[in-house]
Amino acid sequence: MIALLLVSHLDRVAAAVRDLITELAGADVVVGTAGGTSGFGVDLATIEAEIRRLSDRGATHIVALGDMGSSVILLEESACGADVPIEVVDAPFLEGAVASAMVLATGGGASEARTAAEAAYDLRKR
Amino acid sequence: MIALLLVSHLDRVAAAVRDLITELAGADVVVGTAGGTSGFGVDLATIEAEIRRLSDRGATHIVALGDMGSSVILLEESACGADVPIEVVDAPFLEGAVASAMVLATGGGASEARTAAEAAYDLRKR
Amino acid sequence: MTESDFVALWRAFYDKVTAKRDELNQLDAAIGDGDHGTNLARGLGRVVEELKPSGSLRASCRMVGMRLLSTVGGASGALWGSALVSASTVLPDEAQMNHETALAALSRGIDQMRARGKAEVGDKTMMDVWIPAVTALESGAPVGDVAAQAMSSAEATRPLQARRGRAAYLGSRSIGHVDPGSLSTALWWEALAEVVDS
Amino acid sequence: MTESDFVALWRAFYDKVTAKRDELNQLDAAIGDGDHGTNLARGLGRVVEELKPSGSLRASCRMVGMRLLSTVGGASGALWGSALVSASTVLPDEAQMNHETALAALSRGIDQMRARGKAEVGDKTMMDVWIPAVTALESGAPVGDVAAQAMSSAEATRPLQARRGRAAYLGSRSIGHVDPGSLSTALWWEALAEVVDS
Ligand SMILES: Nc1ncnc2c1ncn2[C@@H]1O[C@H](COP(=O)(O)OP(=O)(O)O)[C@@H](O)[C@H]1O
Ligand SMILES: Nc1ncnc2c1ncn2[C@@H]1O[C@H](COP(=O)(O)OP(=O)(O)O)[C@@H](O)[C@H]1O
Ligand SMILES: [Mg+2]
Ligand SMILES: [Mg+2]
Ligand SMILES: [Mg+2]
Ligand SMILES: [Mg+2]
Repeated sequence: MIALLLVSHLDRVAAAVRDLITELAGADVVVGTAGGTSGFGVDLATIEAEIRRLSDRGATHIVALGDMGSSVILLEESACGADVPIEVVDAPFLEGAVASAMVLATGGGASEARTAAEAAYDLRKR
Repeated sequence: MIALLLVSHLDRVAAAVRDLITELAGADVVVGTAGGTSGFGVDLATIEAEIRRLSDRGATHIVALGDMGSSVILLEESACGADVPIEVVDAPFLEGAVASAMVLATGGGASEARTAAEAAYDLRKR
Repeated sequence: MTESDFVALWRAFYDKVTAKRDELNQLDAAIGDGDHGTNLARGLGRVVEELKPSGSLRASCRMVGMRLLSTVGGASGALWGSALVSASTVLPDEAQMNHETALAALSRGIDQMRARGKAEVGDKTMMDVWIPAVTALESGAPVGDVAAQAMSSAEATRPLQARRGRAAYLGSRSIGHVDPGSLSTALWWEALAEVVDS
Repeated sequence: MTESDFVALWRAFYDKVTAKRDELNQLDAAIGDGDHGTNLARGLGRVVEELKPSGSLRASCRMVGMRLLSTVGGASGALWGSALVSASTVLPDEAQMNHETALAALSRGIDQMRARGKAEVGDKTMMDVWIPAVTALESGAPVGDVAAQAMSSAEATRPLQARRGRAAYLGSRSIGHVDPGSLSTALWWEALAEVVDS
């Protein structure tokens, strides 16, 4: 199973975007969230714990998005040590999450989800 | 005073992003939120009510972002009838909100905030 | 067209959408979030509940638009609503209009949809149906023919890759499915043809 | 360099950052979120608390990196942490290293910062200080000169427009302010010069 991982500086940002994409793409897409350490921020241990949790839930591949530069950098750092492959994507957070969830919900794979998230930088809302 | 307006399909998405940008840009930037009507969705009346609330709080100009196409379309619709000028921006939601809040917090005007939000489509996170 | 035709049009459209609600939802599930039938049926349900002859086509059309804008209803509802409010401004404050005025209102409506949605023909949105349909009607085609053509235009969105709307996030994965908003737009033209023919 | 120099380096860096915490925060407030001094001081506070000679420069350097990665600390902390963990892999499992090894570690560290942060000279980030400083050291410049040059490089970020990091969102509004991460990096070089000279 391919899971999404959303990392934000404020825990409720990732949680709210998770709820949004669940509305749009359905509850079949598994979404983990991390961040908001000590109120505001991101750290390695919290991300790694959520990766383990996703892997315990059966994730064999993870597509990961971060809200800001530090989240993306820490995601890449944690991807190095993880025992499940992680696609760290530089994408607009909400739009990339929606795009990759839509791809996963319609049967796409991790690299297609990654491409869709990245391509969200080039799409306009209408 | 120039205010930001964040419109999302799930109320907690806009509220969480508001809290994020308040952490980053400080509490001086006034941010309104709307959306999440009947759980999930956006409608004209809710947006118009929030515009009036911002105007009552002293907003003389509003920079507005939507999470998805329907939010942006409804924002444009409500901008037509509003008695305060509204810059409806097609921008990545979180990144555009961060960018425009940073511009407002450092003394920029509404059109500069708009440009910064739009330009967030062209910037990468690191 | 009289105001009672106008009321009948929305009633017929509502009936068609309700009958195809599941199909519209399924089409949307393939390339979107699966709510297009539900969205339209909910909005139109509110419309048919409230729409009564008021003596003014302008007021009625505006009411339909406002109702769609204020019933939670996705990108399609926002575009329909915006177009109808805009179209209403060229309608007479009377219970009757001629063919020319109806054409002017349609043209005004799709201009507004284009301005708001920024989609053109080929982007795999309902504009793929609206634009050629209005063009055909303007060049004198009978409404029944236009409705049949609208259904073909909807079907012709199948091989396209979406470039506007949330389906665009799917990239090439959007290919091979009919656009739901295009199908519902074709249903509107079918409803119009039925009302005008009868 | 001995392990006690290494410990002294981080202690001296911590002292300098603490002394300039407000200035670093103010620089960051102008083009970012105003937390750079606080972030670094917090992370380095944890580092100096824990950093004791362990007999292994590799282990010590890795510990410093891991501490910075796990202390909530912005883009700068993540990049410093990642660079130090990476640099540690070329350090000896001993309490001493020669100049060549130190250079290799520095070079490894900035390669990692570049890979993670994707910034180059001119983007108005700390790479504007790191890259020319390591190049100067590699071509034989004395550490004191490199530290002085690092401070000039930091000052030289003032007229630049940020192209990486969150300051880039400000566009031309980022012009006219020194990059905070560049100043703190220059402080690290000053600390190194003091430790090496003494
Ligand atoms: N920018 C746009 N311009 C024109 N039509 C659009 C646009 N975006 C979406 N649509 C139409 O709206 C339909 C989807 O409507 P719906 O499912 O009700 O809304 P949502 O996509 O918000 O869930 C699409 O099939 C498409 O025809
Ligand atoms: N992509 C990057 N590459 C190199 N350095 C960066 C990058 N992004 C940010 N920085 C550095 O980090 C500094 C900001 O650090 P800090 O304020 O602690 O983190 P944050 O920006 O997350 O609040 C900037 O002044 C810049 O020198
Ligand atoms: Mg839909
Ligand atoms: Mg929807
Ligand atoms: Mg900062
Ligand atoms: Mg910060």
